[in-house]
Amino acid sequence: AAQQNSRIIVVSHGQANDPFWSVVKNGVAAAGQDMKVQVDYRAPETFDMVAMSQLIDAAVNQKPAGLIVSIPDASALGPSIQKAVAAGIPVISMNSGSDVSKKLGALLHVGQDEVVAGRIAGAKLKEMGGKVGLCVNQEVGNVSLDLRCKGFTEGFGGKVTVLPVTNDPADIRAKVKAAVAADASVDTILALGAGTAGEPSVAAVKEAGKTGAIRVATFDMSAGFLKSVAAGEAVFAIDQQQYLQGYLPVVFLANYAKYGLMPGGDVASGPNLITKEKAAQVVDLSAKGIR
Amino acid sequence: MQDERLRDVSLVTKIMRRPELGALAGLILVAIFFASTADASMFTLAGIMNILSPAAQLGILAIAAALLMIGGEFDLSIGSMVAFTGLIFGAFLTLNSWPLLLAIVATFAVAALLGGLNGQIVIRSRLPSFIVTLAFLFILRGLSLVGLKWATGGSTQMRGIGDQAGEGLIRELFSGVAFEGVFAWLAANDLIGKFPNGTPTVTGVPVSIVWFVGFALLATWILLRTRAGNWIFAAGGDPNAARNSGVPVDRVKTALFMLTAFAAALVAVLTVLDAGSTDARRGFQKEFEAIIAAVIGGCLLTGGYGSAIGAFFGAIIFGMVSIGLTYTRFDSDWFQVFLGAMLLLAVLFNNFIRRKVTGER
Amino acid sequence: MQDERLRDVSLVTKIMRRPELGALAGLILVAIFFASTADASMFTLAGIMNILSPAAQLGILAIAAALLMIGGEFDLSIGSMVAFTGLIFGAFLTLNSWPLLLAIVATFAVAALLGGLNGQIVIRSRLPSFIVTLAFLFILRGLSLVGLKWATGGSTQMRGIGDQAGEGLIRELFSGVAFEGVFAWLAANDLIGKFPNGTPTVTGVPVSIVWFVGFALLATWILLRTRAGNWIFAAGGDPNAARNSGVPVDRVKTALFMLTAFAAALVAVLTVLDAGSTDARRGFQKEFEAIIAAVIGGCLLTGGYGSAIGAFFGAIIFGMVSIGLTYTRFDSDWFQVFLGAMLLLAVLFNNFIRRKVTGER
Amino acid sequence: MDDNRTLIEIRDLVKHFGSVIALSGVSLSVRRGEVMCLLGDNGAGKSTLIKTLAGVHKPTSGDFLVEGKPVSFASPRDALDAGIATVYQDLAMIPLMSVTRNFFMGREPVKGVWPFRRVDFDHCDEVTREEMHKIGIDVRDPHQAVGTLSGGERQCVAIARAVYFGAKVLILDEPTSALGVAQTSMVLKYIHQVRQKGLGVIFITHNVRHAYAVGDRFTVLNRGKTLGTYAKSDIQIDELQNLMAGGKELQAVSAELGGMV
Amino acid sequence: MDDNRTLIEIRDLVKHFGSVIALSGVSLSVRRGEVMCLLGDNGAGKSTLIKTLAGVHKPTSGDFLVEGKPVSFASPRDALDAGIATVYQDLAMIPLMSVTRNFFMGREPVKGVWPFRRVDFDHCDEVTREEMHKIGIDVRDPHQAVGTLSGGERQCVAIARAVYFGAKVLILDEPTSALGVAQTSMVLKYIHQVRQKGLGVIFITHNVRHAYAVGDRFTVLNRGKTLGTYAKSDIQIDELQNLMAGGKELQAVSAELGGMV
Ligand SMILES: Nc1ncnc2c1ncn2[C@@H]1O[C@H](COP(=O)(O)OP(=O)(O)OP(=O)(O)O)[C@@H](O)[C@H]1O
Ligand SMILES: Nc1ncnc2c1ncn2[C@@H]1O[C@H](COP(=O)(O)OP(=O)(O)OP(=O)(O)O)[C@@H](O)[C@H]1O
Ligand SMILES: [Mg+2]
Ligand SMILES: [Mg+2]
Repeated sequence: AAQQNSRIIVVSHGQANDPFWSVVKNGVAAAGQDMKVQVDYRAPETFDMVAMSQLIDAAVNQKPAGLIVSIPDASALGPSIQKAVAAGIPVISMNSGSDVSKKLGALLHVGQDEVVAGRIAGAKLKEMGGKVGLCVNQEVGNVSLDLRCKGFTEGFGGKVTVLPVTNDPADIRAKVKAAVAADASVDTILALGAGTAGEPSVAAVKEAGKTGAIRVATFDMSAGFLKSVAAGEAVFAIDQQQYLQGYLPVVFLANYAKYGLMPGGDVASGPNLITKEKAAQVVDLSAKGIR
Repeated sequence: MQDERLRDVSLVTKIMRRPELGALAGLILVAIFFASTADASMFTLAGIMNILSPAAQLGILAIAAALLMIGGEFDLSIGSMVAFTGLIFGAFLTLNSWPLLLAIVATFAVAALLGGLNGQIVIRSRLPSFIVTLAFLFILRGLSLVGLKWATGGSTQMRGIGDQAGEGLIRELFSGVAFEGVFAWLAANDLIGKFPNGTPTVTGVPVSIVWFVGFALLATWILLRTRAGNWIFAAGGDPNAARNSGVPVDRVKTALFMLTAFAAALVAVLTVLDAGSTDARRGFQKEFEAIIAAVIGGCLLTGGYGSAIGAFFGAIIFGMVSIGLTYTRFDSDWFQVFLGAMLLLAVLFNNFIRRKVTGER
Repeated sequence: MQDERLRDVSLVTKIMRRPELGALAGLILVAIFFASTADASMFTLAGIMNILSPAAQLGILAIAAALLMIGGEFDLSIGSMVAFTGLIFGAFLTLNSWPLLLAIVATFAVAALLGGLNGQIVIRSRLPSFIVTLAFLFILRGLSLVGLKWATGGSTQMRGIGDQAGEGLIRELFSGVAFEGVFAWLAANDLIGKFPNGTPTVTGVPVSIVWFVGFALLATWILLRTRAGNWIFAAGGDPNAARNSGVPVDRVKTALFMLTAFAAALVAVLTVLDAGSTDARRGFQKEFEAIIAAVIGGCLLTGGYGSAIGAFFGAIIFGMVSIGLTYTRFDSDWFQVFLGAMLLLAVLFNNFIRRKVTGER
Repeated sequence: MDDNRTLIEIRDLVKHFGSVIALSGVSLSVRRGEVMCLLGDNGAGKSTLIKTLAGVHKPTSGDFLVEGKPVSFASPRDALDAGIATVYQDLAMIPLMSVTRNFFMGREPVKGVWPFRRVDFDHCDEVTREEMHKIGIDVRDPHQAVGTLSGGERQCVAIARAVYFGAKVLILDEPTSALGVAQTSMVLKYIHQVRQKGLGVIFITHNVRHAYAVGDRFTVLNRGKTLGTYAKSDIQIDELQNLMAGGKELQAVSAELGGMV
Repeated sequence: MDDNRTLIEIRDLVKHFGSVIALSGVSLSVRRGEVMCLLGDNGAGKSTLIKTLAGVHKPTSGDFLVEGKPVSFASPRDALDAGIATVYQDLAMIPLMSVTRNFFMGREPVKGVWPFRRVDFDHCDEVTREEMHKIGIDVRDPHQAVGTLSGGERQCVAIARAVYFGAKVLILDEPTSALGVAQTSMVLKYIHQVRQKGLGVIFITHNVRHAYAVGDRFTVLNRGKTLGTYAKSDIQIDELQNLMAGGKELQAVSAELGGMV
């Protein structure tokens, strides 16, 4: 039972094989080691709010020392989170849900709202001269990705088309090529994942002979995309520093369990635009799944 | 009327020979595995309810899918149907502000209509249902997205449905927990666990579980005891032979497609009322999981053989494996490896036991 | 030897009766649809190559899946197999620093081994291949994630594989484009489009397309002209009857499972060399799309009937529909609705034409 | 009651399957209390003809009258409802289903009131066992899957079923082909009984002795056409045998084997 | 060459299917140039017995010798390789495949050298058409699916195939049951020819005349046991008929129907 008390469970909405979330998970694992606490990372197999609320219930049953959750849907997850609070488990929310975190009884929120990040990226791309944009979405219907597109549209101001694609690089490349061939006025592409959608988008623009004419940016980071940024084939990557979204809550909860310490306000982990100047430095960290 | 060419068989053999019960062996194996590796809280009352909740939602779909599979067809659109009927239901409540009962009835009606459409296309075109319902998988998923954006003015998530639904008897039939009195009494007498603040850890049986069990019993009764059940087996076993013997195969199949759509709508209503929201990804890949559960439960993909109780156990196995791993210490990166291995083991074991017991080659 | 009880049939009827060519009608319909609604750039040389590249990768899987389906089995693990063999291949190149040829051969060997394992489990346990390969779907997908993280020290993407592969004849067999000379000459003579800087918009035929066409021809030849082909039809049509007639059904099925795994490995090598990297989500749901393409191409899910050329056209239809919509002006939210509707229309049309032509009921 | 009423009549029936012409103009009638034997070579079109009568196939052209009224069956269920019960050559059984369930398939007796209406399986088991016993087969277990029965046992289930549900016309497509001596006698006796009850029977067989034993009239098909219809009084057994073979030369073979065929 | 060499011998063969005892100790032998008729009531176990000989089922216990050597077939392919060709009662045909492909299934003749080795389908079509013609069936189109053939036509394909590939022993399970008069004569003639070539034949039938016409010895099965084996010289046709019916009382029925069965 003593060992159980030092256990911290993370329940997120992102699958373990999602490049973005695997970095969060790495942060969780590193914090677990650093703080010498047992950490468990759980997520449903698809973007599934019903399954996620059940995972939170399962976590509550195990009476952990702390619970870390992402809250992409307050309606669906609220009751389960409130149940955890009622069971006396300290809860920290991360990534999404900054607006409802307090209301549901979480102690703190660590992360960056997707809409805000999208807005910042949109504004930046608008500033670079973009007029007609393409939002390459590799998982339409995943609310957090949809929100990124939404934020982008708001910040960008110009015309934005959502391009739904699959996870397959060949498919993404072909669709991006088709989209820029069909509409020659496209001058901006925002991909919603660096490794999945970003790299093939860069390749597609290159194959279409429009490198430079079309600005490509992406959410999150991958070593390949950062190299493109460094080479000037892409403009920037938006870094939420999601490693911290995994790392910090564990540290906070561990200290809370030990000493009852907890920061007084929410922590914003991003956004952070990685442009040509910074790209080269972070390539290696990205390849290791830290950024 | 005993025949000298019939060896005596034990009662165990007779029981295990029933397709209904084969999956039980797999379930027991999986339960033993978790009992020895997982956190003890998994098999507390709260833990079991926690396993049964996802199993119930999957199971309702799986039982309908099993009936349809026995009838010789597939429905790949049930996952999308959950999302679509969830949207419809949400729209009826929030946009039209219909009372709950009307919204539920209307949702079921729409589902039945869509199921009937699926069935009619399959029957009239004589195309494989796989491809027809696959088209509907895409169409309904796409319509859910379009509809959600239209209904919410651009978001893929519709919230606040729970508040619109109001309270009342109808609501209690489709959300929350049942038998609250019993559990309150149990908690008061310290027979089940309580939270520090005095409420029991389990306040009742989630209604979805009650629906699940009820639906399994009903489906079993239909399959084994009614005329419709005989027709389902016949339609799936050999549609030509069945037709030649006077079974109205087309009507049976259409009814089954309506049933799966109906089950999807039921799950949609249950989850939407439970979660209070719906989004474009609801029910994603549930068609797949439902077929898995039905097959674990012993249904033949080629039709004509299987059982509802098998699908019932199949859904519980699937639910137990997928929730159970979170109670163990395994790294979640290994989740899929374990899920696959456990499924394979469960099915192999159930197969092995059955063959041992019945003395099949 | 003409019989008076045989009506004369036209050549068209005779041709359309072949399962190979039914899907052609659907393809033509889809092409007409896009020709009238899509941007003209879709049917330029570059546009066509752009459609064929993803179709080729899907098609290689679809043809293998079709053969396996004709042989009466499914392989749901091919998508995960693409990810897993991609990882293996990448690891051989970057971690072991093996030469390209050795890495490719070793990758194929691992794939064949895994395929054989799939087959042996299916045959020995007599479980449906659906459930066995489903377990491998999860297991291989999970192993890909674990393996990638292990190999890269924490990332889900392995990169730099392209650089490790080096240049040379072997590389050219598996990546880049073929017939570059021809296209350069065509561009020089202004027969095909050029970029402002003078390079042709299409520098050659992507090798994956060449593999696709070659594989389709080979598979067709095997099915229609060889002993193995006859055995595949027999094993899928009625395994008992086939076994009773002396067909080594188990060997045929094992070989087919190895073939699908092999096709997955081929796609993995092609895409990894093409993209220069691999990640944990490669090939996601490709098993599903491969089965769709095979079914569009006229394969029966119950086995014993179908063709490789049908799957070939099926993959092109699927590719054309999914890429083609980006050339049109339709709101992308409607993408899935269109995808579903077009698939349904293509299959219905192909069915309608065939029935019309052959005078079936 | 007019005992000689015509139950079924067809005129100039034509049936094509794609490019194959299976029936090219067949006429036939069956009266009450009569056994009409349908004879003919392999592939002559006998099964196709009776499947058309049973509502399985729709005729390409031609008239079909039941008790004088033109009918067009949309499905075998319609034919069953019109009182035509059929034993198909390929038996129309579901191998994976039990003997009882096959026996009553499509005609299950129910008990209870609606939401609780259910099939009376105890009664079904009993009837099945009884009817099978009558025909000379002891069913070990009426829940045994039909797929595990021997060829002859399966045939008996199909026959017993048709006889049990036969109302006006009983159509039997080579019912005796897989049967042993005892079962064959039983079936011929059944046919005789059924005729005496006033039903019409269409009996297809390749065994001239069986045909001659129970038949009243004989219609011979050849390559999709009627060769002719003969009353029993008009034709001798060896003439009939020759007609059945489509007039092929049998002498050589028969002689060689001692005329035992 | 010892013309009387025993080709197949089984002793005390037992076969259980789960709780069903299909064979409970059967002994039998077949010699070169001999037609051994296997007779017995429906469900007696004849098909189970020959399926065991053909490698489809593995015996539960008992000895099985081919040319004096004990064998244990792992699959029907082993039996075929040992020269035992079988016509199964359920025919072992694939309905969706063409006549030619079914005819040569498992034994396709190939031409060309390895990577280009292919089946010689022209030759196959020709052989199929020829063999079917010999048995009295004109195949309209050898590419027609077997599923569209009539019952008798299908039976002929199975028989022609077995005869064509038969090497030492030919096993025929009720081959004549679905055949017309002409085709039946043809098959009986075939059996006669095959015997003269020195093969052993096991012939299962319910028609005592067919059995008596070509059989040299008769083994009667009853409820999974051998009732006895009789040489043709030792038994009369009506005795045989009584044995076949498992000694059931046939007098009443036969009398009623004029002894025509
Ligand atoms: N796979 C099986 N499982 C269970 N019982 C079986 C199986 N196969 C055959 N039997 C039983 O074994 C007995 C013998 O069957 P078999 O097919 O050998 O009879 P048969 O002599 O060929 O009869 P028929 O003349 O009617 O063809 C039958 O009663 C049948 O029900
Ligand atoms: N669905 C079909 N498609 C094409 N041809 C068919 C079809 N059904 C039957 N035929 C053909 O029609 C002809 C008549 O077949 P049918 O089954 O009626 O013969 P039959 O008289 O019953 O013969 P048997 O005595 O051998 O059973 C056969 O040559 C057969 O090949
Ligand atoms: Mg017939
Ligand atoms: Mg038999």
